Amino acid sequence: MAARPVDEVRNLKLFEYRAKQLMGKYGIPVPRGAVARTPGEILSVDYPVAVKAQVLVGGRGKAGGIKFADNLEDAKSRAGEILAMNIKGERVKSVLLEERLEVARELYLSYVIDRSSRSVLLMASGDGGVEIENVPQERIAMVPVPPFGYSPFISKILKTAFGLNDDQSKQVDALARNLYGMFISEDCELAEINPLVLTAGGQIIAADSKVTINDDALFRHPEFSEDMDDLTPLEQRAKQEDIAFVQLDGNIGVIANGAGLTMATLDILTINGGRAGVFLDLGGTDDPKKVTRALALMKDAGPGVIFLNIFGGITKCDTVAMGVREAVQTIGIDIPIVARIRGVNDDIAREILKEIGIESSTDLIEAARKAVKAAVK
Amino acid sequence: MAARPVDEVRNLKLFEYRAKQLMGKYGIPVPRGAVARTPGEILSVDYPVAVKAQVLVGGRGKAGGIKFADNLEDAKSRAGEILAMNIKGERVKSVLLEERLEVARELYLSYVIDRSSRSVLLMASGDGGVEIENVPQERIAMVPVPPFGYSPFISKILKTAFGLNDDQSKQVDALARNLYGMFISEDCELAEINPLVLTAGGQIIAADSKVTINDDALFRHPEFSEDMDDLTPLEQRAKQEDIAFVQLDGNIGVIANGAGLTMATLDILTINGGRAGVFLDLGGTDDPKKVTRALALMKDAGPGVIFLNIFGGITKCDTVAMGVREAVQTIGIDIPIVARIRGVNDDIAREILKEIGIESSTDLIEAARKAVKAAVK
Amino acid sequence: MAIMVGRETKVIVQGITGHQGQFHTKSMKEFGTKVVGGVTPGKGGSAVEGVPVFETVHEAVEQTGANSSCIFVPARFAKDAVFEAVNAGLGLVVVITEHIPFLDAMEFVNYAKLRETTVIGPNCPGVTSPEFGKIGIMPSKMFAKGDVGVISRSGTLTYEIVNALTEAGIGQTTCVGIGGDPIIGSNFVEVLSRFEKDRKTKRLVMVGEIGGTAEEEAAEYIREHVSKPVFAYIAGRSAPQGKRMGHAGAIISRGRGTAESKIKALEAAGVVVAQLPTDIPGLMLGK
Amino acid sequence: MAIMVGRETKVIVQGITGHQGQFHTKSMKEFGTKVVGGVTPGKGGSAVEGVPVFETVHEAVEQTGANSSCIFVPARFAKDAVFEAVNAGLGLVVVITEHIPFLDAMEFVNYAKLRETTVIGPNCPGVTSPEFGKIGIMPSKMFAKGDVGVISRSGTLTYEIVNALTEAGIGQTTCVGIGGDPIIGSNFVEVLSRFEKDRKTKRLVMVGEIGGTAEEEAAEYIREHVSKPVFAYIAGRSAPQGKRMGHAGAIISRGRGTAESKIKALEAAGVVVAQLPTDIPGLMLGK
Repeated sequence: MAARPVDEVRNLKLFEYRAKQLMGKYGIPVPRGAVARTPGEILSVDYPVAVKAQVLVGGRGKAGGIKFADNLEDAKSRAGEILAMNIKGERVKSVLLEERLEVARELYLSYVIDRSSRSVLLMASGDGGVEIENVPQERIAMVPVPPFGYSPFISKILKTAFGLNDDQSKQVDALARNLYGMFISEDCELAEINPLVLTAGGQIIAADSKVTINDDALFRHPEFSEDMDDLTPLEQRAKQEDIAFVQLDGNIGVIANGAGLTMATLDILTINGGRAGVFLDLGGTDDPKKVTRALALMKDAGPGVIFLNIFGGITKCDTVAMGVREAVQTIGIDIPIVARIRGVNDDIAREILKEIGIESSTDLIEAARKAVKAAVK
Repeated sequence: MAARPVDEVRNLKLFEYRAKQLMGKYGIPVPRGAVARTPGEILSVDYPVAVKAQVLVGGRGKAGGIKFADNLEDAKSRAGEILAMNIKGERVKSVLLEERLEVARELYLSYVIDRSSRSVLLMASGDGGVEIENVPQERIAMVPVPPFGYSPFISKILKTAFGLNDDQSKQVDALARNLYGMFISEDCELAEINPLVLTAGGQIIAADSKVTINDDALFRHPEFSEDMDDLTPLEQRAKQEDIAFVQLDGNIGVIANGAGLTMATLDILTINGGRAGVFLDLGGTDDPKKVTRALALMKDAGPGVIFLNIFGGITKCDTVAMGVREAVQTIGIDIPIVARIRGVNDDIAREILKEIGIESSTDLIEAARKAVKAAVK
Repeated sequence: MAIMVGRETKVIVQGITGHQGQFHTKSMKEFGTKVVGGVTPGKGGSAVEGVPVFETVHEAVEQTGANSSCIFVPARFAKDAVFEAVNAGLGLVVVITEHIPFLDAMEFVNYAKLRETTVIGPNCPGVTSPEFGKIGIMPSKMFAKGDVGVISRSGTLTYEIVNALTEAGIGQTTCVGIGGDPIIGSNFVEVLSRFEKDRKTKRLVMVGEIGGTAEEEAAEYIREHVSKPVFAYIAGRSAPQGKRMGHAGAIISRGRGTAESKIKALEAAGVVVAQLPTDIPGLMLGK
Repeated sequence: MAIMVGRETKVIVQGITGHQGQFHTKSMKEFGTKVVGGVTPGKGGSAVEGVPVFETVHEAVEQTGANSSCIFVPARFAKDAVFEAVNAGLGLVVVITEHIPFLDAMEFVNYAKLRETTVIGPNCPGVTSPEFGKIGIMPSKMFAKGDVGVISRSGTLTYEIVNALTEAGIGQTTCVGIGGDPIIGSNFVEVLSRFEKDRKTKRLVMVGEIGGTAEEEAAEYIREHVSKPVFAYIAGRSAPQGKRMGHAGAIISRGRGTAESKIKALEAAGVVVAQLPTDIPGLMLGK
């Protein structure tokens, strides 16, 4: 089993402009707009215009990542400002220049994979906008879409939830139906429009869009390969190896197998006064080379000590040990390794590690304490 | 509730040539062919040709309804012979002239609405041909199609059931998938290919096709209105009135409300030595005019006595009585009427009937005996 | 006790503003049923027979706490109406509407099963528990409280038999008209299993018809799982066979489906099968 | 007794001719599991580890009387494999395959529910009843017969805990790895309800993780329906929050989903929650 990075499910996040391109393809009304990577790329747009930082973190507006401009020169300088920004640790690489909408009302509409109901859940509220998660539950309609597809009754629920007239309701119905079509066809994990704007002119438009694609379904959607570039180089390498890799702010590098064990390892280190700087979940593998590559990755992440915590099952302990030996002998791992090895073929594994000078324990707590001590040095 | 005609579900049977046109539209390979209503319509076809009576009853082959011809003259005279035939009471109105296939194997494939599994049931057997119902159960694959659609695994089952090579399996898979598509899109109740022919040249072709369309879904398929002409004029009138109407060979005309009560009425008459000549189920109605039209229909069917057996619920007894009075007073019903009236407003009904000289009973057995006696006279 | 309709039952009527919806809302209320709301799109905010009308089932459920629905909407909109009711989490949905396309019924029956909603019908007279209320269109007068559970594929014939039972002094716990369509939400077996578990129900009456194999399947179930005495009537002994087209039906039924087959199967399972519907009370009283 | 895997369990392996399929067929057989057949299209007629290979699940079921399946087929074919197993009427389908698209999992989980097939997984280590056998990939050595039921979202962590239990002399009735994916066939509540009914199972161990609200839902269920003592560990107390995108997740979880929320809910339901996975045996022994 491969791990999910902590509490997130596996997904590929699309930038707003990509999400809107996708929605446009499915007939969902989005504002006219253009994307630019440098101010020089901005030629002419309809003014007034909104200049929006393209980042994947939330809270962009509050951080100053959205500005407005009335003419070309203005747009270029606003874009220049935003492109120089770093929002919550994420460098802004592009801006979206978009027509400004005359907003009459802000609504909320999303589809998401819902664990509890095991369905695609539609959520809709007349109280759209950035603080939607604080709107009381009873003012958000939550409808698990029947597995047989979008059904006409949903349109009645949206009409009531949004408080729309017949014409607006028709627009919303078409939009919600198309968005569901997109969600299914593109293997989304989330498709969110917030705000969904009712303009002064009575049009319904997706003013901001968030879309994530289910990573495991990417084999059906090769066209998203270009959208992978929000990962750091190390993260990208990890992804290619099918290794869950998360960078943290401590100095112990954790290598474990399985999401649960990986998280439990963090818990044990924390309780014993240590802090992980990176963790790396081998998942299930029978390939020593994968382990070797994981160690190379860990070396480049540069923690103070590596804590190897393996409970052998699918991933046999000797497989891991062979991979470690290969890494030590060919790449050269200059960081101390503390190992805790249990499970299938742990005796063989301990022998192999001993040969290359790594003492291993069977006791989890004992090993964790040793790793914490080594990290403090 | 409306009744189904005895043990049949509500359906519209298509003639073979119509079924094949429909299948062709969905990409299912059918033999080249042309339909003719008179020998004169036959111009030129590919010889040798099969001339096939277009009837809806089974056992056409044994009854001589399929003949072969090697040239135009031959085809015309064979067609003339068949067009003069009456097969199991059904007059032949048209013939289908079809290329003769070089048959290597005869297979069986069908989809049908299945009550037990509440699904569209696929049935397939390598032992196709006319006697398929006598093939042992274990040699017929029965697969309830998942409600989410035709699934790839079905193709493997068909390959095994039919004993096909890869190329044949591909053909059958496409055919079975398309046939399922047709079944759903056209609201079929049955879509059967028997035999499904594997030709000497390795082609898979639907040699004979039976399709019935679910009557209740005809509002979605107005194009089938032209296919209604296999009904007798009385049946057609009944259908328009939403009255279940079946002609039998006795001389008591039964009018009842509800399929179950109608059938129970036949049972009671039979046990008491009577035989129904026609029965007519009013279904649920609150319109006296429908009752009047039902009596007009019954008059034209011409039984020796009319046995009116009503248990009032949705259909109130006084509604029925008013309809009867209207029929007696305006159309003039010259056949004796024996009435048994129970349920909602039966007292009012009995008064109304009394006014027009019809004595009614509340006791079912007593009334049935009276009707049988009247019929014998 | 009873099955399906009990003390906690709160009903909404979908299609309440139509002719049938209005009439039967009144009748259900008069029978003592808690009809708490109705749904007709475009008529939200109005009232029928003192019952508030809502735009959506979700709204009706939120406002009234309804747990059951009775559906009268026209056939072409019925599928969506059932979907809406199931989606809103109702426990019991009674579909009175007739002439619903098979594929529509199949879809809503499947959806209901997925979401653990019991569907009765379509094309059925509904469910009546003389002690607690009725959901559907059964004539109110004929019932009496008692210990007999009635399950029937036929509408009018049910009335005939229930009426005969009541006249003979035999009351009922619940009468369930499962509907005569090929695709129905709850079949004999499913309703039998509920009656078997219901302590108040001591005896069962089952009304079948020719066609399909539901009675044969019920017989098998009765033999293995039903401890209570069952009395049955199968309509259509003397009805003619329909003109069947194709072989598919014959393959499925394999000789079953006739009155003879059903009666034989039921008798083999220990069921007392009446020759005429009106014979049932006498058989129950041991006459 | 045990749950899911018992004396009557007969397993087929879908994808038996692959590397994993072969390896675990051997391991399951060695553990005493009745592996009666395998399925790999195109390889019908061959044999793996003395087990006959069939072209289709239907054929395998007909020939061997199998009632359970263990699925190793690659992710992109997994949905169809589960559909086939469900269609063939199997009672239990264990899906080992990882990286199955959510929508595929959703569809087969729905289909299985409709046809009353229990699905465990996907992305799970399977089910092991030390007394009767194992379906899946759990290492065989660590189990011991006993009275504890184990349910876990995590694979390796389960091994860690089961191993610790066995070393402490605490045996198991059944260990169920429900899988870590968002969409799984059987969740905590569904497996808890089975353990609650199983007479041999006296105590329960539940291993959860941060993310989703399954543990909170389990806590609610335990409070109302589980009479047996439950011991739990929730992994991820000190794991960082992922970068969440959009508001949808926050609307659904409403503050739940964290280790704190889960632990609080479980403790409120009377569950003993361990700080570390290795603490569980001690807590069970009252140390």
